[in-house]
Amino acid sequence: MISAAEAIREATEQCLSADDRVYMMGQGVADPKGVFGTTLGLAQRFGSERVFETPVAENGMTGVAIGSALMGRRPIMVHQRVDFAMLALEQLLNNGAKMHFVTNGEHKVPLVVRLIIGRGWGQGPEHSQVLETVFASAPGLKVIMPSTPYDAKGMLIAAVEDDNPVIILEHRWLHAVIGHVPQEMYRAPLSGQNRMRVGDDVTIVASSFAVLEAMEAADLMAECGVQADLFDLRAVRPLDLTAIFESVRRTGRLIVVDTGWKMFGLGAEIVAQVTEQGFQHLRAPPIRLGLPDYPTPSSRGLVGAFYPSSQGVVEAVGRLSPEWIPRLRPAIDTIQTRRAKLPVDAPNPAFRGPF
Amino acid sequence: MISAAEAIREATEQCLSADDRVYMMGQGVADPKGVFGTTLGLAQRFGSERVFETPVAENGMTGVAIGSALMGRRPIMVHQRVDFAMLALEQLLNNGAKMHFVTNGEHKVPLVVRLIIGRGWGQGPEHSQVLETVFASAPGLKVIMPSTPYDAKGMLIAAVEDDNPVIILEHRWLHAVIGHVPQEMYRAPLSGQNRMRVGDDVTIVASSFAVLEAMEAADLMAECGVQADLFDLRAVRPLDLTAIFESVRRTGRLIVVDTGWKMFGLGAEIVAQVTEQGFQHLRAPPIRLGLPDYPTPSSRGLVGAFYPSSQGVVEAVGRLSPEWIPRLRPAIDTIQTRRAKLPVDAPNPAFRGPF
Amino acid sequence: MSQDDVPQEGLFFDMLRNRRVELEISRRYEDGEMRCPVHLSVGQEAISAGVCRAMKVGDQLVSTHRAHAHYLSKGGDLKRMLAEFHGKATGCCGGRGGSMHIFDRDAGMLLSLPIVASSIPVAVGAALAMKQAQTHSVAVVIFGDAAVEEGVFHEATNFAALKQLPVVFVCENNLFSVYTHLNDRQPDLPLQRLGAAHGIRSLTADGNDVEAVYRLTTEAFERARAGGGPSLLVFDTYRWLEHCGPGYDNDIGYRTEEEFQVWKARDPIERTRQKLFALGLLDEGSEAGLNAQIDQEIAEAFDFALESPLPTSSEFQIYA
Amino acid sequence: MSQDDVPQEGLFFDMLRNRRVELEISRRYEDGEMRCPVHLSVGQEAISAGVCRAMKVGDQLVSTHRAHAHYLSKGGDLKRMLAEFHGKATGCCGGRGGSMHIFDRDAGMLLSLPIVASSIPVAVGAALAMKQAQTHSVAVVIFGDAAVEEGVFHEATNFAALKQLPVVFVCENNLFSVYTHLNDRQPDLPLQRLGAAHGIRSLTADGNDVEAVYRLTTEAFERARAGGGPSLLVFDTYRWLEHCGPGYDNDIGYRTEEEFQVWKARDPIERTRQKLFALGLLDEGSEAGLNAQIDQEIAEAFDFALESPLPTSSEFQIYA
Ligand SMILES: Cc1ncc(C[n+]2csc(CCOP(=O)(O)OP(=O)(O)O)c2C)c(N)n1
Ligand SMILES: Cc1ncc(C[n+]2csc(CCOP(=O)(O)OP(=O)(O)O)c2C)c(N)n1
Ligand SMILES: [Mg+2]
Ligand SMILES: [Mg+2]
Repeated sequence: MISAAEAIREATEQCLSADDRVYMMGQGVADPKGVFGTTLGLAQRFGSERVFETPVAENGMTGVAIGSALMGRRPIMVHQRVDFAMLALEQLLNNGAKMHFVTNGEHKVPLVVRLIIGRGWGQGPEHSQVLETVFASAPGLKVIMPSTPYDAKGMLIAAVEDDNPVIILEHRWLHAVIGHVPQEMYRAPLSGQNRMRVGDDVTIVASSFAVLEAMEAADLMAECGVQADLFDLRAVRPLDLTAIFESVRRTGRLIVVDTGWKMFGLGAEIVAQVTEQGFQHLRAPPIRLGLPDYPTPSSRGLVGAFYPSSQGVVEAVGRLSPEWIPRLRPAIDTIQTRRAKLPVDAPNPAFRGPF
Repeated sequence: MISAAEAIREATEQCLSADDRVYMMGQGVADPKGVFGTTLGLAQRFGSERVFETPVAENGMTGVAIGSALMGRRPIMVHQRVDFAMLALEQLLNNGAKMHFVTNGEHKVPLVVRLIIGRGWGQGPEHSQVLETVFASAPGLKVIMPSTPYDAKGMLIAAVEDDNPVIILEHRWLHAVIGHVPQEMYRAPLSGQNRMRVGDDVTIVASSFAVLEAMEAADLMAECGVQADLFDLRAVRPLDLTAIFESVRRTGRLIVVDTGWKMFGLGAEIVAQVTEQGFQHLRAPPIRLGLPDYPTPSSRGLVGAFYPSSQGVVEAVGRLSPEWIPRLRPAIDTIQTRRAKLPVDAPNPAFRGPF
Repeated sequence: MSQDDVPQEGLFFDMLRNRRVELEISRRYEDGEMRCPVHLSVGQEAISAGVCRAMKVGDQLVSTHRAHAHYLSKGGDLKRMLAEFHGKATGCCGGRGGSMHIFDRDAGMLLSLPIVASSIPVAVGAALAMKQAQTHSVAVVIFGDAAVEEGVFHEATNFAALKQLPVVFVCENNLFSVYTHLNDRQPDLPLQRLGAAHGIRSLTADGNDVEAVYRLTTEAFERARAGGGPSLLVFDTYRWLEHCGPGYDNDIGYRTEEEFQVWKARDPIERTRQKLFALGLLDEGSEAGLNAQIDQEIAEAFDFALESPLPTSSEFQIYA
Repeated sequence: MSQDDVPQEGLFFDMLRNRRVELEISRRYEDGEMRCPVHLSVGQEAISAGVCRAMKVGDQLVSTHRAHAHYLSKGGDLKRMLAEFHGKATGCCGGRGGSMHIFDRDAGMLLSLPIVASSIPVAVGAALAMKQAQTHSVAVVIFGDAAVEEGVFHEATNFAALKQLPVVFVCENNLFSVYTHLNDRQPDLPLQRLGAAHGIRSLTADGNDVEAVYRLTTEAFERARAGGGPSLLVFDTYRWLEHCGPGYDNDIGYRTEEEFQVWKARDPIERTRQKLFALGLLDEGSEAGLNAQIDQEIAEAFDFALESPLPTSSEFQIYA
């Protein structure tokens, strides 16, 4: 049982060991904090040719990574926040995503870009964006959002071995999650969902940190006799929703819980596809949860209303089937009791910032 | 009756005359071609302090525009292609979109950015992107896609007078469209749709150039006895779909025709909202049309299959109501006859490139 | 500029106030009431003091993640700043921005932005507006040594030079970007070279000598105001505390205690203090008075921040 | 380098071939069979010829929207290039890219990109890969005078200098970005200054003197191969035809016929031709032979392009 942060470090170490074309660069990858611990010791072990700091120049360094990838190297880039990659979108969405297509399949861009999603401790609107649909909008990119330590390792290894540019959206609040992670160098597929819970009452699809909220909701609802079929989306592009279509056929009810903005979010595409594919099975209009239509506020007075929560998931289930509302009351009570003990702006009470 | 390009020029001239805080900058705004004719003569009339060329530095110049807007100027920026603005997304999505929010409503960013959507004549994958959902994903931006000469002028004037950053996605193939455009300085609202045709059989929502395709389809279907309720979306953000909800309540059928990619496109959000709001009125699953999941190919051998067409719209209506398929045959025949005479990669047969 | 034109006591006071404010922030940070990142400028106070004292009403300041000292020196309101750090409705952004988005129209603090170098073209745009409106004001942008690595720095300086805009670029070179030394990010050359390449008058001075900072910036502002175009000023200095947060971090291995001690010996405040003592402009009594005055302001401001209400999210508007 | 080491005839042939190919493209463009933008290099041939002749197998070339001459000089296949312009399946990108995405693995043409300056960091990345793989190859990136205005040029050159990568930056300065003169975009300073600021050896030579181009680049490549790091080479030249498309456009008002005539008198091909005549390396007979050879290649290549099939969109794969 190790944390996702350790799992990421282990995956990177194994990739660097296994293939000397793999190298890693980014701001902080060789510093004493090692990108929240995920790169610690790697520069020492593999040397500064394989693991190195870069200038603060996201666009240029992304181009450098792509150029080296075209020549057969396998770069892993890291940005400490998704937000910083906004400077590199031309490189990623054009040269990264389109190169294979435009060269008639000749060029490959085996690039991995780890982008960390910030949250909490007042870091505010420009250090906590998710932007998953911005990346997902580009045909040619792969975009993944692992939520478990198992996937954090296995999908990273698969991404490094994949011949396409893979964007990993890695939630900072998931780094601390502990889970079973095999020691060997295994791969987890870069598409398809994980089924986190099996049920026939309602299909819930969540991604990244929202999976934890949905899990808490699903566990408590199960105690109330409402069984959710819960999916961790994992992979945003390519987007294979076959399992979800199947689930909705059974449950007739769909809730999508996004980690990013709801408007023009992942949920829109998922709801649209499910409606197109399984319209006749839907018993109620699907519900999307996600961030409201404004930037992340800094104050702890404001973030409570900003982030979707397990309570919101339970309430959404109640909206889908009002007859269950009384039954779901204990779930909401439990959540409220638990939450009252937790800080609204930190992953746990021990967290004392600054980031 | 003037072209949309002339309408844009006229609107800009009136804005520059009416308010000396308005200025215009961009690559080509003062050159002999005047951004496809849309800025011709303005530098001569208003001088190089008001209308000027810039270095080729989209990110920096966008920051400059924002800084001047914070100080009360009202810049109009132009990029000859949407694609070039990919370099400026950090400025637009952070400083442009979030400034008003983050300063607790104190700062305003009265910025207009005209982005021209390229198409055809083999210009390929990096000169013909639409990226409407990338812009629309950011709360705080306004995003519009005028399709008529009337809106081209009226929405530009409204955008210049608006105190928010407004992104105008302006399709190059619409520049040549002729229409009625009042001479005076009028405003067209920056939200809400235009109803282009009234009908009870199917609701069609199209944006930008796709409106022309949808209109051709709707006109010909009307002759076949299928009456479409056709909306020109016009405004992507804020997105007020009230009229469309009302329409779907009547028709029970929805088709969305995007000018950009279908995956994670506008259609996803529209279908999701319509499903959420009017689920019980839908008689069939909504259909989305848009660009397929690959970059724009250059060759005329490939673009035919790439762009959604009026024929595709008619066929989609047939999929919604298979019983109408025989009736719709003449519409498809007419379209095919017409199309056979038109180039697949140019707005009209006289077009001889290069752009 | 004669010796008399330098507001020695004002500069000293600014630095002292910044130091005492930030040390108090550092001390109280553990309480967990300031729940946002803080980037302290302890050790770097000479730059903000020297630059901001040289500014006039109407001039606009643009800053980065490390904005506290800039804001306070520019005449910012300590109460509104601390309230912002506490996430309170009375903060300068109503709690929406936190420490990295300090903004205050009244103080002439146009904005500060946490994305490295993102603010630089915005300042150039402010200068363009000033030129268009013929205000004879100046825009000033302060940024770190990493910001010049971002392309947008070059795009902005090129345009400022091309149009000869009234903007002064101030680089606080503290040798590090987070824990990464300049030598891991740039060839070993003086930072001024980068402004010079764009045709911008580029000068440097000791960033721990507040008088030198003040003189250089005053001259650059006068030049800009007279239509003489932009300047780049590079001031070398050193951050005493960790990159982000309240503590010291010389132990974690990215820099040495020796290096820190060398720079500590160049403490800009102590240097000015000794000068003022020598000039007879300060004695132990008046110094104690200043400290008391500042500490009282600090105490009151913290009280204000702690007592202010949290904002509520009921009336968000994203559009003007 | 002695006079003998310069492959005079090869350089002349390259330039001549480029010129005749592009004039034929220009002549045939009206037919409407090449349905894509074309950015011709007529008048600028000395740079591509001089640079590419100095390259070796394994070296990689990276280019822009104005890539034809670069591609052909680098040993590109005229048939595959023209087929690409005709949108044919036999084109070097199978018709997917058009004229602004010329790419050819066999020719060592790593890529060309239509977004200004976007290719510059990619070339630096190729050089990084070469250094990592210890191949002793060199990456070369050719770009225009506008590309240095994009921030990414600076980000890329800084990194190349920092890591002393084997990359040569070649700037074709033809004074214009589309119809906008350098003076409307940058302060009036030599372009080399920008490389120098990043600690990169930066030199210039007459871009219409193919021998000068060849000598300077040969030396820069040798230096890079020997681990001496990057160079920036600036070559002044002039584009004779319109920015994009087949025609002349001195009449539309962004430049004067006189300016054009001055540059036309410096025709790089005519200069070399006279030199070869004087050296006895060329006479009217052999020249006619070259022209005939080239014209035959051109005719065959156009036939190939015209006869090749259009691609079909049945089997698109966006993933490798
Ligand atoms: C575009 C971008 N990249 C990375 C970061 C992360 N970051 C925050 S502060 C900082 C250090 C910047 O160093 P410098 O400009 O020298 O300022 P200093 O912190 O030393 O005052 C970095 C890299 C960021 N905020 N923005
Ligand atoms: C980022 C970006 N901005 C604008 C353009 C439009 N554009 C295409 S070619 C060109 C001219 C570039 O000039 P230069 O680099 O000097 O090359 P030249 O055409 O003179 O060879 C411009 C501005 C573009 N392709 N990419
Ligand atoms: Mg620094
Ligand atoms: Mg040029």
